[in-house]
Amino acid sequence: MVVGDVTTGTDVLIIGAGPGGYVAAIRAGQLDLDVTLVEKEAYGGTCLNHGCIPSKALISATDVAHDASTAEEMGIHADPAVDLAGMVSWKDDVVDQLTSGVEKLCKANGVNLVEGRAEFAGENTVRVAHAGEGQGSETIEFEHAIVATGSRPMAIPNFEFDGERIISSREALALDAVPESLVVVGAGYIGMELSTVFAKLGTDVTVVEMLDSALPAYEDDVARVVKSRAEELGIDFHFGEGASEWVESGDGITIKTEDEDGEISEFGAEKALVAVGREPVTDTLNLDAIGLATDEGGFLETDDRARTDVENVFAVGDVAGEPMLAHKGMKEGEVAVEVIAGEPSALDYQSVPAAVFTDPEIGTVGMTEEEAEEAGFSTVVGEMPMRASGRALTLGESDGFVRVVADDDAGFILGAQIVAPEASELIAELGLAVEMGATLEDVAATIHTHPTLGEAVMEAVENARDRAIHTLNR
Amino acid sequence: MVVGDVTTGTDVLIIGAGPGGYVAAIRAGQLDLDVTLVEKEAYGGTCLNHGCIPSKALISATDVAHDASTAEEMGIHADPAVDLAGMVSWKDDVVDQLTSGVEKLCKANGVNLVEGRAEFAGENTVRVAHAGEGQGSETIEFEHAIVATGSRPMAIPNFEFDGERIISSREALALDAVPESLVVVGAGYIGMELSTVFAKLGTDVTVVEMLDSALPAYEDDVARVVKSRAEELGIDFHFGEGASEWVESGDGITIKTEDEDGEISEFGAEKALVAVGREPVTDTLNLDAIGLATDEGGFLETDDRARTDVENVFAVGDVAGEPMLAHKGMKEGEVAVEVIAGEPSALDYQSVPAAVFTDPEIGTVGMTEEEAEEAGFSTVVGEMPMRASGRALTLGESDGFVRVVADDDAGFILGAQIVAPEASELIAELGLAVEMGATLEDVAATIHTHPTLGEAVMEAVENARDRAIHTLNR
Amino acid sequence: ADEETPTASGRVFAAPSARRLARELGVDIGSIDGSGPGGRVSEHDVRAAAEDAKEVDEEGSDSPE
Ligand SMILES: Cc1cc2nc3c(=O)[nH]c(=O)nc-3n(C[C@H](O)[C@H](O)[C@H](O)COP(=O)(O)OP(=O)(O)OC[C@H]3O[C@@H](n4cnc5c(N)ncnc54)[C@H](O)[C@@H]3O)c2cc1C
Ligand SMILES: Cc1cc2nc3c(=O)[nH]c(=O)nc-3n(C[C@H](O)[C@H](O)[C@H](O)COP(=O)(O)OP(=O)(O)OC[C@H]3O[C@@H](n4cnc5c(N)ncnc54)[C@H](O)[C@@H]3O)c2cc1C
Repeated sequence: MVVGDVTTGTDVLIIGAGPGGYVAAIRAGQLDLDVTLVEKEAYGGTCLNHGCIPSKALISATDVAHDASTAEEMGIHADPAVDLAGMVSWKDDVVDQLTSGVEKLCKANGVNLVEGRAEFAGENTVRVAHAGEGQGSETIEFEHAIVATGSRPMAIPNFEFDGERIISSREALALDAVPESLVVVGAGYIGMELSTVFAKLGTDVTVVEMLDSALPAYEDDVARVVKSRAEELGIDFHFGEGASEWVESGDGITIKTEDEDGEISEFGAEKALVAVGREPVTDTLNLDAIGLATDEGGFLETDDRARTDVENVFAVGDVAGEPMLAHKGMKEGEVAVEVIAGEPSALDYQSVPAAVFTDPEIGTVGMTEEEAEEAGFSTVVGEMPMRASGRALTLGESDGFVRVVADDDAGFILGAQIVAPEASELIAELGLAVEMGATLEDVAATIHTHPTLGEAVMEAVENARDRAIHTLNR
Repeated sequence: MVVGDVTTGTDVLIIGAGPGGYVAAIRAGQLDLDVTLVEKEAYGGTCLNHGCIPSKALISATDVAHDASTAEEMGIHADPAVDLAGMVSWKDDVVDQLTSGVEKLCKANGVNLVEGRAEFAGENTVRVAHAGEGQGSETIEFEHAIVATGSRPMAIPNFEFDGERIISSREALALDAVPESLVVVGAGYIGMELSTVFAKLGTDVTVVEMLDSALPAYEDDVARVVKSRAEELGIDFHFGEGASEWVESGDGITIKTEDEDGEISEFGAEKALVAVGREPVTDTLNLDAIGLATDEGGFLETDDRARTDVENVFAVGDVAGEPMLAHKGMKEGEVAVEVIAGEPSALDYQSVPAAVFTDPEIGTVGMTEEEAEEAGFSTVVGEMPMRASGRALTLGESDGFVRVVADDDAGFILGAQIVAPEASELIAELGLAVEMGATLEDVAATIHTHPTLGEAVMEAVENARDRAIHTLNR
Repeated sequence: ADEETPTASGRVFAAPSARRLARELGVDIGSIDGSGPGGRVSEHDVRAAAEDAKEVDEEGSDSPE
């Protein structure tokens, strides 16, 4: 033992206080387990500090200004001035409220909080190096460990993050002035959400994407609605091109891209935001000490109880693989701890819903039509265009549609794809439907409040039964 | 037969093309019934022309301007100018799109449309007087009739609607200038929605309510959230007072109110909006001709197939009683027609959800705690305050809460009360839960997207199980 | 049992509470013929299946070795 070291013991040791880790810790406290949560940086992890929350805060605030400035048709004449530093400081307040809330909730549930960087030191021990020089370190013995160290932005060759010219989402969410121009590398959900924010703030946004469409993880007709709107906002898309290098030029930079034929294009901009994906944080954990290896992508493989190959070690959240979404990590955190406590819990959910907070939003759950067919279902599909929704028209936002996919025999709802205002909220009902094994008839028979966007869910379901009222059935 | 009369026949005759009537007509067309829909005024009825849709359009548009003008904290500085005439004309466009959509959908589904005022002329006949002098009339023989004539605003003694000084919601939704001051008589949902709109537009609003609270149909803690916000918007409430008379005074009017001790107060205003309730339109139908009588309130009593006491006559929508809500009427319209077509349909739903589009919104479904106890359930209740919702904070709107009521034995969800941003949408998931007989565990086990307001539904459910993560469990 | 499974991919349609109960009682929910619409498995079906399994077990242990 190193001089100055303290050794303590804990039943459940959790590394990382993001959504996966802190939810696990709170649930452990609720189940009266002796639990210790180690965090090296900030309670709430990526999600609360540099991800979900700050991005949604800026998206919502930007919309307030943008909506008012584009509402002449509604009889509203406004020319809002946005002070980005002010907006970011408001966003920081929101983050502070939530992260200090997480800390308080942990304490109230009896979680031991340890600040520092943990790495495995032996089969049942971690060493935690406290931040700051001379702050020493401690060794903690554990019965069970939960790895919840999350992910970091992936860099691409020649585009090392410098926080100034080449930035990741983290810096993009903390700028104090609106850039005049921005190249966004990657049209995944993070790239698209941020492109939309900056385009609405007046930045000249160019999106460069290696694949051939925006939001390539989504079906064409879903992604197309978002892309069209983005183009209306002035976003310039370049598909089939990869960013290859950059140089300083005058006040800004020039980014070079290359397509598959080797053709080079150049884009000038103030900054480049690289948002090409995220990679798990497992390389800094000294996993060898517990005899655990990652897969090729650096992820930890887990079973349906969130257990890794090492019996008493669990992995939750982004380190445990796709989908890298906060709510997936939270569920895994709960299950890991419940399993440790001896409860009959398992990761037996049918689906992890996903949302993209673009304009309009996307919300999906369960299978697409194609996935359902591949899984061997004979499917029936129903759709409702938002332009036929009374509520959408009263909001002045009628792009998009609701689609439901069901099995044609019994009518079980298998999945849904929504691209519409509030799609992130509308998907909740269909998430419950998928988990419950609800049928088309179950949702159709449920009275939906008028006038709401949620009626479009009912109409899509009715359309699958050839009984939609507000759209033609075909 | 009167000279000039034409007699035609129809299988299903529907009187009134509001949500109850037009939905019935479209479903009848889908079921290949020979159907005729008679409307005297405008397709879509009260709801599309003077109710749900115009009110929600003005609420949403007003919010766009108001949100921007109160977002300094978010770094947004704006001073929007609202041109009410422009806003109302945009609203009229929305209404036109929807009403012409209804007309098209009726035609596409093979519904015979007849314009005119219908009244019963015999056991199986109505007479339809066409609008406009000399336009004549026709007699239509029917096998089945569906009465869907809706409701009209109730007047109070001494406050006859004149459309200028003493107005109903209909005129309030069509003003071409923002009144400087307005007395709103009645703090029910229509009064509160419109008070909020005008307060946000800058009108000096005074609400006079006979009972002792705003939104008296709702639980105290639900109504209180809306009332506090309304007071912040400058709305002045006077409870326990009834409007007794008014006089012209200078540019405006003076409204006198009286409390139960006979004490008189006076309020000056430009106009008074009387929103004390609505009464069914059944007195103009010559119901005697088919031997049908209304109850004391003028409503038609119906059974669980939407049938009146006269075998081949159905009643749907506001004429068929509380709750006088569009979606209740639509469901009744569907069921009436399906019953006529010989389908095994019935009004067997557990609950009609309801929404109030105030700031914040209210959404409710199923039973309150008190109602559940009265019904003999031993209950368990869970709550989640919106100030603990990450998504609510990112929207800058964190007033309110989600409450769920469940039975304590099996955990069946019996009802929910939400007062929160988007409450009208959030209630949909719980509506499905109530209809499906879902348990607390079912909703808790369903992964909810982060960060969404819908997570508060899950947290409220978890709170009922002492397992909420983001709020303390007590 | 039916050779033709009613659902593709061995997917079982059951509420989360029924799925949890099956784990708790140690029955394979995939082997239960649900009584709900389309064969949806209810908590009641799970309990019945667990009872059946117990009976088979008990009969087994009662029978002379
Ligand atoms: C811009 C952006 C927007 C996003 N938007 C959404 C969204 O809307 N919805 C959604 O669901 N997801 C979103 N995500 C993804 C989401 O943030 C992640 O899925 C989520 O944060 C994963 O949670 P986690 O607990 O696995 O890890 P993280 O949140 O990454 O937390 C891991 C924590 O572990 C700590 N840590 C790491 N190593 C150690 C160590 N050795 N010792 C001690 N502590 C350590 C880190 O400091 C960190 O606090 C977004 C991400 C980004 C970047
Ligand atoms: C300001 C306001 C806001 C509202 N907001 C909401 C809301 O957000 N959500 C909600 O669910 N409800 C709302 N309502 C209530 C909703 O409008 C009614 O519940 C709904 O319109 C009832 O539908 P209905 O088909 O029964 O009747 P109506 O919509 O009233 O339609 C009846 C139709 O019958 C016609 N008619 C009447 N007599 C005859 C006759 N003799 N011959 C031919 N035609 C005739 C009328 O012209 C009318 O078109 C609101 C109401 C108001 C006033």
